[in-house]
Amino acid sequence: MTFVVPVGPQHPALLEPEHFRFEVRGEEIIDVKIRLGYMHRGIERGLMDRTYHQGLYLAERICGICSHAHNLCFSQTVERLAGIEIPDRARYIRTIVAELERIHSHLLWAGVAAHEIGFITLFMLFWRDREHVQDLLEMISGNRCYYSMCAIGGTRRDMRPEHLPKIDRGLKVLEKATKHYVSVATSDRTILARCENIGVLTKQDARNFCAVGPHARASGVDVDMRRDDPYAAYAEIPFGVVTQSEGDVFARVVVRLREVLEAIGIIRHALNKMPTGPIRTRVRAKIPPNEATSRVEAPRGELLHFGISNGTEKPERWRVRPPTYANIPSLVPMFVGGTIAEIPIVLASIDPCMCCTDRVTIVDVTTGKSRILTMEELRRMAR
Amino acid sequence: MGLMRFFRKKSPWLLHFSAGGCNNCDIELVAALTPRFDVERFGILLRNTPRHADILVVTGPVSRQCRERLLRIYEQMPEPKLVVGVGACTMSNGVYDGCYSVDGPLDKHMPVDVYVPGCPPKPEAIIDGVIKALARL
Amino acid sequence: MTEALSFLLAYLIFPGLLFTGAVSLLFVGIDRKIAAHMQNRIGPPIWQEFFDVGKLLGKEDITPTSAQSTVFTLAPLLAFGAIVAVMLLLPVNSAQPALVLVADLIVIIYLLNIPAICVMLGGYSSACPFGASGASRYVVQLFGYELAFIIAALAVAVKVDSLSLSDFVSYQAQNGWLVLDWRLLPALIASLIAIQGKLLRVPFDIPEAEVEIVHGPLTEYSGPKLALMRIAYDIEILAVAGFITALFLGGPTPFNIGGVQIPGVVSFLIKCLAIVLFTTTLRCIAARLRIDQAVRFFWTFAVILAVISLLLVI
Amino acid sequence: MKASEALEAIENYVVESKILDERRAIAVTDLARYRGALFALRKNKDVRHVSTISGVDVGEDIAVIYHLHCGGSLLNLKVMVPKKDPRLRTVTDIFPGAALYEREVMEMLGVTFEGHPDPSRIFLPDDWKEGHPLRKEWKR
Repeated sequence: MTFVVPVGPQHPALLEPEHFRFEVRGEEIIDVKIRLGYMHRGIERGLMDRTYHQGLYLAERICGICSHAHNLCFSQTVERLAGIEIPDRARYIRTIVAELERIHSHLLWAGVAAHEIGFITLFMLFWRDREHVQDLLEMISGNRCYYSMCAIGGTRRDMRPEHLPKIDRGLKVLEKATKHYVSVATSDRTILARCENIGVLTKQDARNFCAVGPHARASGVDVDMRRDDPYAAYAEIPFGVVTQSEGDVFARVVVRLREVLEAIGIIRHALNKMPTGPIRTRVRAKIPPNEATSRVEAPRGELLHFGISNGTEKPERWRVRPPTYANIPSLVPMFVGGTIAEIPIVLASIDPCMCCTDRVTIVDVTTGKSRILTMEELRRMAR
Repeated sequence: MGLMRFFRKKSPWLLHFSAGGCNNCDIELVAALTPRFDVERFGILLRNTPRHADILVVTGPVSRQCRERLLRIYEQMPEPKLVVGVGACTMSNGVYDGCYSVDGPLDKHMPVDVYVPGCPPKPEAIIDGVIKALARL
Repeated sequence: MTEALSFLLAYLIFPGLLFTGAVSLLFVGIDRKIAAHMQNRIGPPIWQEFFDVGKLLGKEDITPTSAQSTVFTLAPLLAFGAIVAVMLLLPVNSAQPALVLVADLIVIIYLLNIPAICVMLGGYSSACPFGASGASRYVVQLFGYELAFIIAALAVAVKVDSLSLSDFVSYQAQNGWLVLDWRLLPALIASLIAIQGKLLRVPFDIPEAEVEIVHGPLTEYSGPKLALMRIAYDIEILAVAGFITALFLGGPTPFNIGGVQIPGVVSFLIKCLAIVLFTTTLRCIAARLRIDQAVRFFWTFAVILAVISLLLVI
Repeated sequence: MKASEALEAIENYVVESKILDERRAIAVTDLARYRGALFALRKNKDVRHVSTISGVDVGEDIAVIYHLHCGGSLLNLKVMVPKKDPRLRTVTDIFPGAALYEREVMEMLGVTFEGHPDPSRIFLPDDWKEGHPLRKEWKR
């Protein structure tokens, strides 16, 4: 007997609405159909209707988890369009906030992943320790989630000397906690049973389906925008790119947790080397005709902003390609052949961020059979 | 009836629906469950099916694709039910006002009992909003 | 006449509905509080479960239009009725249960499964894919844990040479608790694993895995029916713990503190709470297994342990 | 790989090209040769990663821009498609990962990608009937 298990739009495994239809035989998945777009707000058009300074805030609100990455990428693109260099101190502050955000995002993800495999205690502990990062970010930027640290031409706020010892203390706590979690995650038998050899994505598939970020790195694809296309202060900071060759869920856990440790190292280095000076240069509101592309390694992978200016204070065209969007096609080979019990953790393992993906688009992936889903059908299933 | 009101105030179960926002309110709502804020102190639980829920917590402006689902979930909830809108988007569409796929704000579609302003509101504010909603029972 | 009255009294008040209901809701409250503390939280007050059930009783009762409404409605009632009946058969206050049957061990094992079957029926009849999926998982899991559970109980029965719980209790009163007998230790471990599966607790909460299939069979239940299902589940926790108590921990044993005679029910409750807290600890330190892994675990590890015990005592 | 090396690989296929800096290059090709250019990159330089495909409404034409990740540099390969007859061959046979990006351009700007494995309507809300929202003439 085959029947269809709808996952979403409102579903506990998903913080955000999206809709998956898994056709299953018993517990085995034989087909998957993905319908996104529940978070579609039309942001690309919205960015074209707003000035650059207004757009900065809209771009930040593409996604709540990687807000600084969008904010950073948007301002970098505008700076490239205008052809200006930003002060050195601003570059370092951007780097520090970006890495803090990476820690926050990865710990958040680790907590969600623990929840997906039913390990509630671990979820609670991850989120408890994530609050330390939130405290640091709140101290630096004044807000827990939307930091708004980047302004076009620099940063909005400076880091004060009294912040440094607090950051140092916070990082120590985080480093200790993360090291502990790495040892827990790699030794707990129930975690291993749920994560090893699950949702395997081969290196070949990862490259063909253009996977990005930790998801690709866990499949052995050595790609990292911080190293390959340096921005902010990354060119001056030594750091390692974490890769694993297995390509299963467990490899993704390990990659993300080890990236947290790398990020802590980057922040320490940046704090030590931080130059003094101004944090912002002035940028004219009107930007001459030009086009520019900027890429940022967001916590989930390569984020791309592409802008065309036309001499006014509004962009002619703005294009955003968030990382989760690039990772969606690689979900299909990971799902088919697995079981229902694997759906949440496999889905979570790419760290999906649907509000990013849906900023303009709806995606629908079919394998072989395709079926149109009517409203009536959905209703009947939901009643 | 007094006893029933007491029970309801002591055990509000939430259903969270993200209606097209940016995720941050959702994150802050989940953060409210975790050790630092721990809403289970007040008997608040996050349930996953509308049939079990007492309070619908909506985040985000209502996107066109979400609208139907949101209404259906609202209808599936048993009476008595409350609606709490979390975040500036639910009140006024927030920063997304004017985007073509946004069909908000929330009170265009359903009666809202409490709004929690902020972009995003802090977990403390969300807890406060839920407690204030309970006073309307 | 008096017999009927005393039965009614036993069913409704002690050790039936009122007593078990109150105690089991309190136990679940304690369980939630302890779990919260293990997760570094403060957690709900220990009488939270009373609030939850009380509120659910006053909510609107929805039966989905596509559900088979008779089965959907009867399932919670049947589950509730059966599990209260189990309490009558357990030795709660003294070695003698409220209702004496010849081979009550077998009856109890049967009755303990009725709530599970009702949950399955409810899930299937709700015409919801999550309900159906949860129910089918429940069936698979039932076949997993039940074998280990029965063999473990059988090992004790062979040791005591009886099929009656009151004999178990009086045997242990004379010869010491069976948990102290090393030959039955594997059976105890096997039955503790089995009740973790029976009570749907992590790592075996697979039929209710919320992130996979919402609330499984209970997804479509609301209001009073959900409340009944919940009470039935809470009482099941107490009943299963009481069963293990009677099997291994000597059941209710009256004792003296400073000359004051403490009735057996107190020791019964303390032992039950210890077992419940053991399952609480287990559910806080593990991740959920997949259904195939869980069944494999039951059929290899747990069953082998139980069989070892059985062979040792024969 | 530097941007100049990426440009060398496709010099026979482009109309004009410009190196912006060490890691950025822009090239314009035409409808007849863009697939050749993409194939040459894939074959000679082992470029597998399409960062994205953007569509831009530039008045008479629609510019379809392939953002290609060539080692450390980014090449923007531009093809002009006339708005009157907006049709292109798909590149999903060369880059399987481009499938979603092509569908997005299809919906947002009304460019048809011929030979696409699943060109069905995928975009926007279910009840959307208002056309292609990223075209210049589109009004709310």
